[in-house]
Amino acid sequence: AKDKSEDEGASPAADTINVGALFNLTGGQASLDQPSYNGFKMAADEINAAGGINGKMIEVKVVDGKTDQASVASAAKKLIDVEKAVVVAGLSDSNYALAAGGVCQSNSIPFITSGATLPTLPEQVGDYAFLAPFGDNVQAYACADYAIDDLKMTKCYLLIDQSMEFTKTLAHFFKERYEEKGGTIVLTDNYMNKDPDFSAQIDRFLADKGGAEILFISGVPDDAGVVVKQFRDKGVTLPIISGDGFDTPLLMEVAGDAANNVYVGTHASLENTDPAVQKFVADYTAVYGHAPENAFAALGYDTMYLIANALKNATDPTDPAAIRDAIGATKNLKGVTGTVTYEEGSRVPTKSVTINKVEGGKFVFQKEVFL
Amino acid sequence: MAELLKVNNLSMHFRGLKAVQDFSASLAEHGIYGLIGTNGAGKTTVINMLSGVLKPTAGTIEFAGRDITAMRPDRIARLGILRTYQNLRLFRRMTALENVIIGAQMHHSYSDVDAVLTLPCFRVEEDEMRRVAREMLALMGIERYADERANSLPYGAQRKLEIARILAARPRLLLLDEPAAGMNPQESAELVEIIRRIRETFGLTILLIEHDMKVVMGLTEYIYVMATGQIIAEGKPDEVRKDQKVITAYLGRKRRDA
Amino acid sequence: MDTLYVLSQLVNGLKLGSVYAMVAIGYSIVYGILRLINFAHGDIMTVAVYTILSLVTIFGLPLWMSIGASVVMAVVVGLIAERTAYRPLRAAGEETTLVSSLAVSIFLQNLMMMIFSPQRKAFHLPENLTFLHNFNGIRLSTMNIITFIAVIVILVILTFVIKRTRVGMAMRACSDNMDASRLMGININHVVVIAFIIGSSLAALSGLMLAGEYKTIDPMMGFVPGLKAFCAAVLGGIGSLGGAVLGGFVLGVAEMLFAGLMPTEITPYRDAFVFVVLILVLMVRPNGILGSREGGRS
Amino acid sequence: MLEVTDLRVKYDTIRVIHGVSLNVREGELVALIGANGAGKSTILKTLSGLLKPESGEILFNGQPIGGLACHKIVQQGIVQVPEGRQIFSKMTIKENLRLGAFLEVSRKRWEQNLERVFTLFPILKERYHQVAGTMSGGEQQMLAIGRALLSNPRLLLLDEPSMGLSPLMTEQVFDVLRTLKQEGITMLLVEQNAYDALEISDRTYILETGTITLEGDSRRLINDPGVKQAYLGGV
Amino acid sequence: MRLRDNHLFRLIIFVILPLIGLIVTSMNSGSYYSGLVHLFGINIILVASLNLVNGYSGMFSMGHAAFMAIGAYASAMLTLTADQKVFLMPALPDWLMHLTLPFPVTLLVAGVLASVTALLIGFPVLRFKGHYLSVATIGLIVIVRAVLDNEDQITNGARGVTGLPDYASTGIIFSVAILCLFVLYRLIHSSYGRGLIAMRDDWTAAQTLGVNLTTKKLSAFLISAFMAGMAGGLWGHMQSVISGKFFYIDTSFKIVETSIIGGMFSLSGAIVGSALMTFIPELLAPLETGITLFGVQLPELYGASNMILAAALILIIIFRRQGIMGYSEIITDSLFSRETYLSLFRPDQYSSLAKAIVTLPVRSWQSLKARWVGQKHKSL
Ligand SMILES: Nc1ncnc2c1ncn2[C@@H]1O[C@H](COP(=O)(O)OP(=O)(O)OP(=O)(O)O)[C@@H](O)[C@H]1O
Ligand SMILES: Nc1ncnc2c1ncn2[C@@H]1O[C@H](COP(=O)(O)OP(=O)(O)OP(=O)(O)O)[C@@H](O)[C@H]1O
Ligand SMILES: [Mg+2]
Ligand SMILES: [Mg+2]
Repeated sequence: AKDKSEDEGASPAADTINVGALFNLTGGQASLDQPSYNGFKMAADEINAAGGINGKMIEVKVVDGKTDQASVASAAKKLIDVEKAVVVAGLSDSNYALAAGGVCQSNSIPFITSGATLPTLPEQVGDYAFLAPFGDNVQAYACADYAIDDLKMTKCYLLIDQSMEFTKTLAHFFKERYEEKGGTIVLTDNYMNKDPDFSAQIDRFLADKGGAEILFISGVPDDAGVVVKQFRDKGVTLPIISGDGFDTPLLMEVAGDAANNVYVGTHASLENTDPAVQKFVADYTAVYGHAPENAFAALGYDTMYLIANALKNATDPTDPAAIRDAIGATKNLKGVTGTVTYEEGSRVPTKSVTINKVEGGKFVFQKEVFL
Repeated sequence: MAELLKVNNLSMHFRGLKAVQDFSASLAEHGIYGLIGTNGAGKTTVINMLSGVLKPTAGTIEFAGRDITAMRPDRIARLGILRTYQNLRLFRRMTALENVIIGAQMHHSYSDVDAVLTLPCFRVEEDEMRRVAREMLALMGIERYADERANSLPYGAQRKLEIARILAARPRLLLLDEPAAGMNPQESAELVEIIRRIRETFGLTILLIEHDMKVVMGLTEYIYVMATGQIIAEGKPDEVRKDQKVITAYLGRKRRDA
Repeated sequence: MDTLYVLSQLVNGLKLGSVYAMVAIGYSIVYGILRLINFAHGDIMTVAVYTILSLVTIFGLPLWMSIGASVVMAVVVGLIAERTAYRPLRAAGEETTLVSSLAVSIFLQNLMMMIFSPQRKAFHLPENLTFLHNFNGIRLSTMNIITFIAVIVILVILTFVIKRTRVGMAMRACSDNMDASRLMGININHVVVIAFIIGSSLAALSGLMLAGEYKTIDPMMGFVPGLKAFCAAVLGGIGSLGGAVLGGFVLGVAEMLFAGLMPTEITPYRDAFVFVVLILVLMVRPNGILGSREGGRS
Repeated sequence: MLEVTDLRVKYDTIRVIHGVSLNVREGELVALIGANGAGKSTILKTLSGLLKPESGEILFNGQPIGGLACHKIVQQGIVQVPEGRQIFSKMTIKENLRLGAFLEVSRKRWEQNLERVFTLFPILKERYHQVAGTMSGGEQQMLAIGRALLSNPRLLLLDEPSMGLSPLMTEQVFDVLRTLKQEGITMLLVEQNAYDALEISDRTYILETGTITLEGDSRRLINDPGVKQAYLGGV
Repeated sequence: MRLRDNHLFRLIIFVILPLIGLIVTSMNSGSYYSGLVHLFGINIILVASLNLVNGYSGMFSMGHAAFMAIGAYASAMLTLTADQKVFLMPALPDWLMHLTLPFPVTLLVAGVLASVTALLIGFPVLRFKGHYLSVATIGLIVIVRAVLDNEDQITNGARGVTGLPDYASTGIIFSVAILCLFVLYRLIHSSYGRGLIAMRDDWTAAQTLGVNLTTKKLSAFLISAFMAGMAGGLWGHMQSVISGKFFYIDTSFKIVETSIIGGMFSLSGAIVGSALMTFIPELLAPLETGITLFGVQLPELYGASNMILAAALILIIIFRRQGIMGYSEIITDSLFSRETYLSLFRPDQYSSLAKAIVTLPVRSWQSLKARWVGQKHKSL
């Protein structure tokens, strides 16, 4: 009896393509993954409204990973096994993306992480894994280049959130590039995620005689506003630069004017006047009742288009291997967060990095950095 | 009779309070001794020290020629000094039988590996312990409670269970802290019989704390009387009973004891 | 390293410690009586903070009114939890209630997330509370000072209540022996309800202070401080309010001194260090810093 | 004053009191004796509200109190000296006594009562600030009795008050009970020391495995050969 | 006759059904369902071993995840290839770098290392009582996590270790689980376990009956850590990715929670609890992706299943205060007895089983009603 119903289900299924969405919709990661999923779903609706993929509708199958490793792994299995997804996407944290990617790899299903930026992720997981955003190395390099080439500041103070893989990797690459280009890191200090108080670090910074000209803070949204505010409160007016972790309205909401003179290297500028970006912002606001929460919404959105593009170009949109090849062959796909191209053999896209600066309580577009 | 336990000038002080002061006693093998005294005289404290639960402030304890003064309670127990508690201390969530098996298993010889591998020696010994435990329950007349949880037993039965539990551990010296408390005269008369029988069958030495004079006088051969931490009198039951100090401090005049 | 630097780290530690102490004191009021490891305590703080935020930003209520409302809200939530999840289990033992408190915590976290979205939100205190005072280079905000004083004042008041008043006497009696308390004519349910009212109101206040310190709030914000409060209460000695406060301060100061005085290569070990300190302290005093030997004898 | 009709009580699934009826009149001292496990403590616990009756009626001064919350029952003046003492072991003697008078508000009355308890049990005064849990068994028993006296009971339920007390002290406690009786306090006494119980009480109930088997005037029962045989150690 | 006392019923529930389930999943390994079954197996090991400490010995540890972590990293170190290790754990000494052992051996090593950790922490910590011990064990998790996150050269830091080979087959997981259960069962039902329980109920009395508290506590802690270490090894090879984040406080609490729900004082409790906490969340998950109920499309509500689960846990624990299994073991009394198997050939067993099953709803309704009425009566 069971087989029959599956067979019946198969005939409409012929007109749909199941795309697995694996996001941590609850738990600690939800603040990144929910917007991401929203963008992802919105893009799918747009594509379907526009006629789908060669007449076939995309059906987004979502499972909550609950910010829990076991749940993420079993969610990935469920998407592949039960929901019959031909491609799985999602997640904004490398640890979880690695867990999900591993499952997809061993089932030979393409996996695209919409938000994790660990550049070695595809390498670690295998040939079915892709990054939709740029790697941490790229954004860190872009920040280092910008600090030295554009701001002409060669002495830097480095503050690292030690509780996360992302912030540590970012700082690692920043330092690598910065020193390579002749800059010096005068002092390195640490904190832990959600520290309420940075007095110790600030006091140490103030006591330091290295003469830093700029501060690179490798942190995440949780702390962005607080740390900036406290540095400013203690009279540090030097420019501060950071990666996409600081690309959050909280920076201005919490720090207020203190956030001025902060540079953020990120995926996109929502203030970008590019019509595609503005359309995305307007549509998102229309659908969800508020503007995109952060850049991860745009990343989710772009990831769906990346998948759609691959499905269109694949020799057989029901064959995971063909889809994988099609994703790997993506060239110059323009999206909200930049233009995606996978170079031959690389499954991390080359994407430009946007440098924004906070001025008057707003992110102001400075430069698009191509590496 | 050989001397089994020798206590020299034992003292126990709690901060300023001298709960026991210079307690000396000597117990011969196979004797039944009584330890009586006013409330708060320090009797339980003496037993606590003998069983290793409290470390004495001063003094020494010698058991069968060995100094056991600062020994850990479990080692003292293995030497054969076993005790009951005034405020019952049963393993509440175990059945009565299991409580007794805990006592019986003190001298078991199979190792934990034998148990995991379920070797025959494990089976045989387990059965043996069970049998011993049942026997002890029967001896105390509470075998009908064998499979009931210890804390649902009536108070008197719980007292008897405590005795059964330590009997199973093959004691040489029994320290009984008010075993007849909470029993009616009929029952404590039975208890006297049981204790007497126990001593005869197992050849034990017994030190008994008790406020029920019928029990004390009916059972003991030699009595120490304490008040406020010190021994105020000692001797044969008949001597002690007539001792004026004991009467005023402890017995009272109106008693119709045995 | 100059003394001023060390001193300022110490002050930072006290600052952080007073927030921990504030959470811990509310925590241990209930904990002391019921031995309930109330993992939901932190989440009640979250509820209170979101109440303040929504009242201020959506309804434009003045801060002090919203704080009042948040206290009421926290008490209501605390009492509902008590009635539905803790009271039916009162006789069941500590471990069992641990499950229900974890469940309440998960419930509240997810509820908050549904209502307010998982996004972190900025939380602003008025200028006059965040104003920074400079004492010879050591900076403290008005709120820091208020928190510190509040901890001390609340500690003194609660200690008085517990040591000297009838209600306090009843609370201690309940924590010692529930059955005997009932036989003395104490209405245990009342006592527990009062404890929850005090505990939840303090949760609301400490939520405010915590949010003021972090300047952002999110639906999961309460869990870690709740856990730290538990550690502080245990470190200080179970059932002792002064101990809870002291425990909070010890945790805070240990954290900040380690972060401030150690070479940066090992500062990531800060949390580990705090627990090493905690274990060392307990080795010296197995019943907590101010804990008395548990009563009872053989 | 107290009317119990057809009381049944069970623990979980096992019923231990099978329809007990008894009454205590104003000013009376009634004894309840019986072998181990007969259910005496269970009855007292039910009267004071620690246990809920399965069925049956308990009237106190005509008011039903069966199944009421413990503190409501205590408020009406029913006070128990529980089996196993149930002192507050982490609190001092002083606090224990204070808790005994938890419902008694008048300061003067408390002081008077306290004086009396002190004359009865001087050790309590001596050790006023000692933690109760560290007291000896007998001292704890004195504390439990003293604590109950402080609450001005109208009906005092005593569960083996002499347990663990020295002969002299037992004697004194019974003297106290006599005085209390003269003062008009109603008492229900459970005692293993059947002889003393019979001697001091007006009436006695004998309980056997959850049912009352004999009831009557204590003077009469004390000479009853059956009772003698079973409860007085065959004296 | 109560249903759960029926030998045949027990045999079906505890032997035949699980066997069928295992055979089916092992034929189809790598799938979603077999993944869940594997998780279930690992949870059994974790919870049962925690029960030895928390239930039987009366200490209350909340630090099980720390031992898992150590086991997982240890076995990763011994199963990864040298190429992988050069990349992930560059600071490993040479001999370790090139050492690769068969999986069962690495599991044992994982267990041993976890035990060694338990020994180190156990000496100072096991003297603490009650919640003092709980807090100290929470501290252990924090310390272990700090080491894992910061010793980049050996653990690859917070990035974690990836590419653990997929060795955790149904066969090996359940062999380990059954072995652990068996060992625990034997220990608990021998003098060792009785000594533990005695210590739990009253440590003074236990001591004066010859129980050596120090060795008892320490050994229980070590055995439990050993099993948790093995479970950690299995876990790592099942997920293929490990990092400190996954062995943190929430993971530990979940194990504690499962143990209490199932019943800390029972090994079958560990099985029942694990089953519940592994499968129920998966069953609830579809609720939140917006199912269609009676033709109405419900909105997506993330977190709803968590809330329902939380409420369900509270209800369970109210109705079964000592956990679902309480102090009892359903399986053990009869599972190994001849009678159970003989009963297969006795038709009357079938009829009584059928009767029991038929009357099951009625009786459970009655007992439910009794509870509610009883409750009402109490709150009067
Ligand atoms: N841990 C302790 N701390 C302080 N005082 C204690 C402690 N243990 C016992 N005491 C005191 O020591 C004295 C002797 O107590 P002990 O229990 O030995 O008396 P006892 O002779 O057994 O009396 P009883 O017949 O009433 O049981 C008592 O006054 C008691 O208060
Ligand atoms: N908590 C309990 N759970 C189950 N059964 C119990 C419980 N407490 C007592 N019982 C049972 O109830 C019966 C009556 O006990 P109870 O304590 O009332 O007897 P008692 O007459 O006071 O005896 P004693 O003279 O020993 O104090 C006993 O058979 C006992 O086993
Ligand atoms: Mg004594
Ligand atoms: Mg009784």
